[in-house]
Amino acid sequence: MDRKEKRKMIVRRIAQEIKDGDFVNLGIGMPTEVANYIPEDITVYFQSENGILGVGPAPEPGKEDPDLINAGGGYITEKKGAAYFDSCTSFAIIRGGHLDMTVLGALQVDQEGNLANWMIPGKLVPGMGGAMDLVAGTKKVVIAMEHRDKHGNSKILKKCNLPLTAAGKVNLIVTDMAVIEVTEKGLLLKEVAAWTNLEEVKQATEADLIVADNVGTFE
Amino acid sequence: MDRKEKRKMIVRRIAQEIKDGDFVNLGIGMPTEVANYIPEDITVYFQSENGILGVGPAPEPGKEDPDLINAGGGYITEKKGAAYFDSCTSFAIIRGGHLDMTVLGALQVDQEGNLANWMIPGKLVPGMGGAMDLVAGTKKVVIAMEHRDKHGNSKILKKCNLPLTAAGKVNLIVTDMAVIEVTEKGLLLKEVAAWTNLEEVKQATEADLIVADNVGTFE
Amino acid sequence: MPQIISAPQAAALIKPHDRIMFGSFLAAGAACSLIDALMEAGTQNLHMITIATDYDDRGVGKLISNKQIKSLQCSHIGTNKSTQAQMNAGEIEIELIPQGTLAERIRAAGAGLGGILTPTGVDTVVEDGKQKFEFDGKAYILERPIKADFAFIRAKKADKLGNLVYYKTARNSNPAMAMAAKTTIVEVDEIVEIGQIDPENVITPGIFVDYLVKREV
Amino acid sequence: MPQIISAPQAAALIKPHDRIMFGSFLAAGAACSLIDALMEAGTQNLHMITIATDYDDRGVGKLISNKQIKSLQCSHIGTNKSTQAQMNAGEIEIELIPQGTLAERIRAAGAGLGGILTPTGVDTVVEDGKQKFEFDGKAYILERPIKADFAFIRAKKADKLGNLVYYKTARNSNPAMAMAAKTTIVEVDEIVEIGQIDPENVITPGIFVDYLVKREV
Repeated sequence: MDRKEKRKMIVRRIAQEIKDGDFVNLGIGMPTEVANYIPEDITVYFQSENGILGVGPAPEPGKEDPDLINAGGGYITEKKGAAYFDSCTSFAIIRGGHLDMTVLGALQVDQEGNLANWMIPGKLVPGMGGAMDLVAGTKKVVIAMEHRDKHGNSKILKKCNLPLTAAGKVNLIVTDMAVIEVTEKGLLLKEVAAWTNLEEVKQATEADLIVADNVGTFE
Repeated sequence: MDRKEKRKMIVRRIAQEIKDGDFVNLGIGMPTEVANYIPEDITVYFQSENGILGVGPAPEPGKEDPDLINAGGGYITEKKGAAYFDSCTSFAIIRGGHLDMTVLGALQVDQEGNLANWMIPGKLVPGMGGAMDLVAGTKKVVIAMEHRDKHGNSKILKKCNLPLTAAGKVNLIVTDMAVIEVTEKGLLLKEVAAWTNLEEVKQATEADLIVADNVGTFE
Repeated sequence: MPQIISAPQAAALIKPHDRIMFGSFLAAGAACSLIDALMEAGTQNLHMITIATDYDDRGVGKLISNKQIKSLQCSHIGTNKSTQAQMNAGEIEIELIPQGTLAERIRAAGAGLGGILTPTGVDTVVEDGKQKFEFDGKAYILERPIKADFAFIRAKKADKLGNLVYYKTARNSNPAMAMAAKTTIVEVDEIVEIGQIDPENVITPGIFVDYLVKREV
Repeated sequence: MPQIISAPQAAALIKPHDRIMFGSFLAAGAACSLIDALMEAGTQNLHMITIATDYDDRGVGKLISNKQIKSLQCSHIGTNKSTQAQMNAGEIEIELIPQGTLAERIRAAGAGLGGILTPTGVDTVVEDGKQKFEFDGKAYILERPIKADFAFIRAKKADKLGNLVYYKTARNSNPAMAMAAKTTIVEVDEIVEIGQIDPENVITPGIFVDYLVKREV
């Protein structure tokens, strides 16, 4: 399974977490692709923190409007029933706990549900953008990321060592290897990707894992 | 001069304080009447804290709309160029210092610019409504009131003894007897009503008065 | 997507001791069908959050005349004799709040804020028992969010997603309250199809709305 | 009533060390004519308040590429290489602020609040040096208002009173910033007569607007 396929698998799996009628914010990058895998029989409204509820698919070529974009700067369209609002209302929705789910990328997560995804000191400082608010406020925080970094090191740690985005707020981690729920007792391994196996997941994970009674598979 | 004429004189005099282009909030009762004395050659936009900027005159009989009212519950119309907004924006305008002037009634004012106009303990407790915000936030706070209460006692005191609406925020006091500016040094008597005289004003005022060099008259 | 229910069905959701926000400013923007249904249901010992208690026989004041309100947070009661009388008789507990502070405390609840610092009420009884701050020579008091179990909202029009537009000064506290309650019930003159409200003109996005009720009065 | 001026006239109002808010979100809703005029004027050592520094050659980022910005408050700089480079070279001073906190701090300035309590940034470096509170088991940090000398606002349409409507996601931080600066300058596609904007659809009332500039790009 190549890297592109693995990323597709991650977002496909996350799409299954979304229920009919949910209001969802998708982060920049891989999370944005979740929108492409929503089953046709459910209705989901995507919020983008730059000020729209009801993000539609990308426009046809030639119909891009530079004033109609998502939080990543990508061109979007307007879904029927959409609403526009300013930044204050947008973050009132986010911080006020009105979104059902947010999907975000991560540099690191840890077994306490901590998340680091906004800077690598001395190296890369893009800024937190809306991520800290999204993680602080949303009912369900889902992380979409590759299980290991490019050097093969686990991104799921006992304790994050990069500056945090928020503490104890992550609910679910979906990687190319596993689906892991953050519980009060620790990280609960619920599913293993079909291309790998439990032992490989354990080896690829620095954090302690509690293995669920019936570990499922996903692909 | 009867009481009705005196009240007219007060609001007429206050109308002269308003400049072309000002944004003004008028309190309930006597202050509301200030709108009737704005010179025709200036444009003033009246705000009402229930959510409109651009209050127009009272509607013709039979055209009253119960959903188009001012903060006193009186029927109004919409001036050309008006805007509607919710309570939060309305008080952002007020508290944020965006209004040029507010005109309010008073139970008592004192020589430190303190104002009491929202309750008489054990007797009358209407509540402060929007008055505390108006007095805290508006650039110029003008008080419209009779100089003495119904027992003939001064309403301009050395120190208010009723619960305050705000401390040190009053800028100008216009009564049926005098126009008094609140300065850092104390109350500056600037004008005396034509129907009375300086001595009578002093006698009717408990607070210390600094008499301006050229005391004017108004009528 | 909000459920469309009747006013009596909405009233049946309310239990004694619930905290309810009522949009209204001297009866403009009051959800009259919902208020009437709640009077019909007779639910007592309610906590009311509203700008003013309107009039004895009009707006939210009817619920006070009907003795359904045990406690009250509002900015003004001067137009309602029942409120004054019940307060004097010790039958109703009242917290009087400056109107701008009330709006901002409700908004804070909806926006997930832990409070706001306001200059309004400084050096008055309003500051009693509250934490005080001074920055650059100006004093502020810390005011905490006001939350509720339900909001009774009045709008002009909703689409089936719950996107709302309001009408003139009937807007007042309704948009803030729609954000701040666990369950928001909106009384509207008209329910239109999705797509029939211009996305630029939506004042309250549907995400804040749980139930829609067609106005009947 | 706002004065109608040209973009160069607007730029001439700006002095070195002024604090300027720029509406924009990755160049959507940037006041491009005003930005170009300010580049032409060449005024340096400015303090910029904006959501993100957009792109090196588009939106507010052009002013950074042009080395006119000495210090910066924003939430994101990842799309602009000049900002990163100038930060690493110590040429620009940056305070990174969570985007919702930035919006709320700007709003607080416009609304006369002394600050807000937010859960965003708790247990992160954002809380460093800030007062912390705990209510009902939830932690909050006190964030102070952000004010400015000028706001460069982009709207779609204004009437001659300065009432504004926006366009799609170009709205973003513009309405909050319009409230929060001493002087608000608005770049619009169209200036219409008073009465030609429906009072229900006004997003920014004219009271917040000082100057109108017709967009020229």
